[in-house]
Amino acid sequence: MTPSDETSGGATVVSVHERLASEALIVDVDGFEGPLDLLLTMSRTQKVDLRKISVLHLAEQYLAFINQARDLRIELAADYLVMAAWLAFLKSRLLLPPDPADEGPSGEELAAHLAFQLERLSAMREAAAKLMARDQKGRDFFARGIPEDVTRVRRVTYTATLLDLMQGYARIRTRDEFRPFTMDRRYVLTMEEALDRMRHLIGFAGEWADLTSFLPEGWETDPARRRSATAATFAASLELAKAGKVEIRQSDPFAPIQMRRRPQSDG
Amino acid sequence: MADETEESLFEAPPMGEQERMVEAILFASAEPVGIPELNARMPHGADAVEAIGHLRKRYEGRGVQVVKVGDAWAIRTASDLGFLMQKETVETRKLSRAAIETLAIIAYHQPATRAEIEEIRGVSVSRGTIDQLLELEWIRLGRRRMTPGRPVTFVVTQSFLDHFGLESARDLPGLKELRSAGLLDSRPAPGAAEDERDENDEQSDMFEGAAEDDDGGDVFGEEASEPEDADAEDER
Amino acid sequence: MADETEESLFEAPPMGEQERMVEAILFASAEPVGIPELNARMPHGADAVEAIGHLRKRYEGRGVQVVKVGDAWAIRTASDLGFLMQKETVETRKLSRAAIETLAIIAYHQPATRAEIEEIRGVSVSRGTIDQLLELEWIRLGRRRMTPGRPVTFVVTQSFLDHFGLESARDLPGLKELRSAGLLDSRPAPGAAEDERDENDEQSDMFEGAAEDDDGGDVFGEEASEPEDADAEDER
Repeated sequence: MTPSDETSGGATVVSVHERLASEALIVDVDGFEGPLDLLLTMSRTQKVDLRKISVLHLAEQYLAFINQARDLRIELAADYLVMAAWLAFLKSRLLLPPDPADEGPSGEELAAHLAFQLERLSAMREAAAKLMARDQKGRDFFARGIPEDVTRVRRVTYTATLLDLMQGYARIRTRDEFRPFTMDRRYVLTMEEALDRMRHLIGFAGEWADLTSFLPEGWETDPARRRSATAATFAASLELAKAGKVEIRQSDPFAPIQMRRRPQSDG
Repeated sequence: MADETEESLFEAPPMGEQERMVEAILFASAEPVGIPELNARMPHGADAVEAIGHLRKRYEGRGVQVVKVGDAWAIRTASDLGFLMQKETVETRKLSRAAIETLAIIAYHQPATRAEIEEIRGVSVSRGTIDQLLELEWIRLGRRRMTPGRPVTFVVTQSFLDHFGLESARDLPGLKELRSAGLLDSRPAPGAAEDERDENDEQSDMFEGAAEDDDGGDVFGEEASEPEDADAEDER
Repeated sequence: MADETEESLFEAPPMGEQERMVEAILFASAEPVGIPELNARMPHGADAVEAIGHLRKRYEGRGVQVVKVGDAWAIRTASDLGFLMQKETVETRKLSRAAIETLAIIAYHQPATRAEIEEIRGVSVSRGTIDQLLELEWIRLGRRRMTPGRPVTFVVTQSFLDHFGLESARDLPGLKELRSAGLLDSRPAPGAAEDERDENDEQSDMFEGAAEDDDGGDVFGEEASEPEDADAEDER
């Protein structure tokens, strides 16, 4: 798909003016924004409505340009070369009679699309120019120079949901139920009480007697009461032993604790 | 000086145009603009003083005013519309736990004195908490309790009912309902079942009367404990 | 809705007062102010739309103008008086040709994907170009295109409209002519794949609705092609 022969043939028919234009394009190749931009600029040399442009002519122009650039050893970006290859293909499509076996789009369709792309690019450039030509803020019209800032007043509102409320209440009531157990005197015999009681009783305990026998009436059966009474009584007996009022003995570990009044003679 | 010759050379724009110009300049300037600057910026022969006079009149009674700031002129918001330049941002916060609990106690036990609230909560209630609830208009002062010291009581308000979507404080679920709804998952303390039932009865009695009776009731009425009976009847 | 009850509850200020209020608010703001904000800042029951209508008429031919910017309103100096404002003129950074063309393509084809911009310009769009336009707040992200890859789209912003004195993207210069010439259709390249054509159909439909529909629309909404029907009708 080397189009060199046809191109050189075509190149002979382009006018001097066009060749000069092409050379100017080559010098300025960096100034183009890609092949489409270059093609659009070239199409201007046809001096016709873009809709009536000769795409074949344009393709030849472009290919000639690429060849010249190659001769001048100008580095061209890959997309310029891709466009050249595509245009060479398009040109062959346009020149050769259509092959009925070929399923692809016809040369005319491809050419029409290229013409459309050029026309659209051109239109968008004009639109861009019109847009920039409009009155612009800060240049032609102006916003308020002393904008008065909206002062923000912050107000805090508090919310709570019904659920919060109910849970809050539930929390308090639950806390009541779990409140650290204030000693229920019904189940507690304090050491003071036990001591009081022992002081009275000990005068009658000349013989060894089990600690349990000193428990108050009614405290021996209920386990909670018995536990409390036993502990208090034991503590009270230790207190009395310390004061030299009683003697305590225990034959084995866990054996019953026994005590008796300390014989007067020893005191 | 050379004014007269120049005036003949340059036709000053009509006063209406000059007024437009002053209007635009004052609007767009970042600072008040003095007469000399106005004259310098306007076409030759324009009279900023006169134009400002007209403009000032034109803005009389409008939403913005042409005002003199020192030696210069500016356009400012009419002073009566200053409120429009404030944007209120409302920040919503969760009520504190102390406040919620205090509120809950008042709602369930109203009318409740501060001492009662403290007794139920087990901690003292700060002045701030009560004030906050008063400010929110969720509680208000109820009747004074006819006990020594005549302590003030607190009751919940209509705003409270509105906020919590209640028709009356008696619509608040009782302890048993809270428990069956899973809001109160503690098992009743052993042997407390009896007490609890009593408490609930008592409690529902307590707040039934309050919401209605305290709305508009006379604050220092003597019959502090009277309305409960009526309500108890309602109940049956 | 609840409007009627509310109207009876809150007496709206007289229209003359409402006009003053709108005047004060628009004067005070350098940025366009939307109707919802105006209504929110004005007293209950006020009708900003009607008040603006009156105000706009009042300022016809004056040195400053009440202008519509997208869905919002602003006061701007009359553009014939720009020459008085050398002092206020802000030197804007010169936009590159690529940026200007990209902006125009987005404005006329919006919502536009990067691929579409590149197809129209025939070159790839550098990251910096899009960034610059985003930074100027002249473009923003629109809805994702519902095509394979769900590419992001770009649309122009209220700041863009404000800067170029446009009421809406429909008022872009030459838009109608471009459309009737078929230059805003993105015509498929001959032999292009099926799905590409679908995308194109959708896109040309999309343009019409875009300006409005994308303002405040949800950016990644699923119903990319839904609102166009109504707009297509407008168009006829």
